[in-house]
Amino acid sequence: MPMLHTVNKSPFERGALESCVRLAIKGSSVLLIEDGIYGATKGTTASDMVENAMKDLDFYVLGSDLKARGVDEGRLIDGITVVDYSGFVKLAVDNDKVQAWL
Amino acid sequence: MPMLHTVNKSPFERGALESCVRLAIKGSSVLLIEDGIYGATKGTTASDMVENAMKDLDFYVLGSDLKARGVDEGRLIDGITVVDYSGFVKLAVDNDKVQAWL
Amino acid sequence: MSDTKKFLFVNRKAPYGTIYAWESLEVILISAAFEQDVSLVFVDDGVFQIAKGQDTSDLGIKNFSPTYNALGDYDINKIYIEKESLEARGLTVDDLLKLTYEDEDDDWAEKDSIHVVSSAELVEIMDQQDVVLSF
Amino acid sequence: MSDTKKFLFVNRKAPYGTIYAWESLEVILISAAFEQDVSLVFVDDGVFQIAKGQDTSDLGIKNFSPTYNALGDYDINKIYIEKESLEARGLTVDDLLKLTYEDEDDDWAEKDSIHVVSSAELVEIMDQQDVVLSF
Amino acid sequence: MKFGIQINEGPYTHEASTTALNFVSAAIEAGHEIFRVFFYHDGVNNGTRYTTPPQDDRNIVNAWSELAEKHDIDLVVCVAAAQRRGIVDEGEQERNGKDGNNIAPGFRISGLGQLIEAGIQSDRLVVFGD
Amino acid sequence: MKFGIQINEGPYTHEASTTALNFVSAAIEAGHEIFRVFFYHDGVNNGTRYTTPPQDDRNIVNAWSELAEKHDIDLVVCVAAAQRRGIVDEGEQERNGKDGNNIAPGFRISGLGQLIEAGIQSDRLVVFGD
Repeated sequence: MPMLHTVNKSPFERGALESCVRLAIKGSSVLLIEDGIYGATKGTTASDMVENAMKDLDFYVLGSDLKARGVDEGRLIDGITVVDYSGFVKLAVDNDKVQAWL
Repeated sequence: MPMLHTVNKSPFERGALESCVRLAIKGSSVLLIEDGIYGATKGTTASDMVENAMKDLDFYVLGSDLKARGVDEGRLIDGITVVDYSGFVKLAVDNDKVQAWL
Repeated sequence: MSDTKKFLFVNRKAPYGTIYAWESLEVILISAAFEQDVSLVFVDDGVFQIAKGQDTSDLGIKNFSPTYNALGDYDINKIYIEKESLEARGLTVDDLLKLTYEDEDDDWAEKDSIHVVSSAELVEIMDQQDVVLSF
Repeated sequence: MSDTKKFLFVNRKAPYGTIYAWESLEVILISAAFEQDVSLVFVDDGVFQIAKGQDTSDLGIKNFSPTYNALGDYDINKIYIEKESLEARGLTVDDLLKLTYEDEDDDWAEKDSIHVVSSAELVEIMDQQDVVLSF
Repeated sequence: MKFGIQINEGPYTHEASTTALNFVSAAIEAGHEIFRVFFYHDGVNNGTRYTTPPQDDRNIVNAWSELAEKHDIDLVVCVAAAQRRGIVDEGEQERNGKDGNNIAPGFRISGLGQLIEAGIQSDRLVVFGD
Repeated sequence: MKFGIQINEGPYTHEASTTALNFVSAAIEAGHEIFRVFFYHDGVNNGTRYTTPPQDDRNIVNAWSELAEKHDIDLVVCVAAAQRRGIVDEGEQERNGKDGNNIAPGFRISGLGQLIEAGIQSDRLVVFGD
């Protein structure tokens, strides 16, 4: 059953993204929000983990949280989709359930 | 100047202990409190980091936080000293300053 | 039973440092009254919640770990612990509370509620749920 | 000046996800009124606090990053950024706000407040302080 | 589609409540229904009318109250969590012998069962927290 | 020796306030002086008399009030942090047009300068938080 995972923690300080990637079933979607958006950027100590996970999972990132933190979309890992809040709602609708990795 | 560092975060979920160890000057004391006490146990993915750091830093752990979490003192890394709250106060007095790794 | 859903409570935080573990347990106990299909997962630092031998008398904080023993009486007996989380923390199942229930379909035999599972097995278990609450 | 102490503010958390960064800045600004010797450190996710180009208009949260520009006017110009923290996050000093002050001892020349230092250098700087506040 | 929302952190301290507000607004705009917003843990601190945020910042408590009134949304503050944190309505004031109350308009205090019910009755439960 | 104490998290939610209480008690017992306890961030939530913790748990707010009375300790709640989180004394009630207040006995609301002063005047500043 398709599932939406939300991650709102920085991958540099907390283990939430790593746990999400370890325990999300193949074909799931992962939406990075709040401080979680730093996980979407390339050239970091967390990028390899995310790029590897993208073989099995679809990654999204909340645009308004990127913009708030001054992260230019040009710095995102290729293949991560930027969504707005209505895109967040659509992801929640299109998946059967939502798990927040708090 | 001798300094007391307090760490109250689990080393499995947060980066606080790692940063403390990286940035504490040789000869400092590190007191593990609250969820930080898990960093004092042996045989974990964080033990090597702590054992290495013990070459340059003195490690202490708050006994009441160990006991609350059911961690037997037999599971502690050799050389880590268990203190009570009055020992915590004494460490704060004996060092010139205290830094909390929040 | 059209109103029965599969509820999963995911516990990822250590006890006492923050209140999430305790307030999670309060939700779990309430959920028992709603006759839903309830499962618990303890993963990452959440495995510390069910460590045995907890004694909070020096702190003055209430020791809520005995309450986990009541889960079996509330028909909450699907408790999954991630093996990899235990290993990373130097723990084995012997370091945990022994949680059991009496199986009414098997002449009230006492059975273990705790199931230590691999990450791969946990992925499948989490996939089967309808509602996921995280603490 | 017997009442002058070396105050160090250590910032380790990302902005907006939690309020610590903002409320830290409020303390830092107040400290300027007390004529102490103030230094700031941005380490770990704290380096994100002074990222340039922050725009919170979609969130409705106040964008407090322009306030860092005022620090120079308050004689707060010892701002240390850990090089290793920047590198781990794929950042360089060009991704940060340009914070400056006018040096009254050098004919009010405009100088950089930000100093990118190694972990080893930061260890020495932190060792020299009298009071450490962490956010 | 029917959404249940759980909020675990206080306003200002954590972005969770702001994210939830923006999510709920977008869901309503897309024609969905909000079955209930349940405030748990420090989330109960969203429900006090005693806050006075800086004038140049958003007022999150008022935003919830206004959204609730406009779209008839059920804002439920968990009673057990509220007692620990000092969020009080008239009933709690009387029950616990307090000399006042601080609940904000549009919020009501009720039990944890309301969260489980939201999980049962909603098509999706979405949790915002730390 | 003179200690300044900073507490950044609310009671119950986080262990920080409990740890600080135990530290302060031990410091007093060892003959030290507590110059001030400064409540910042969510720490201001330690200062509300509206809490009603479960009967089988500790009452942290009362413990601070009693300790303050017994040993004449200065408990200061940061005004800016308190406004965001809804902690109100009589002065703040009037200033912000609130219909009540919830400050607990022994606490007072004041500015951030009190924290810096604690850093200057104390021999050690010890911070408890998250």
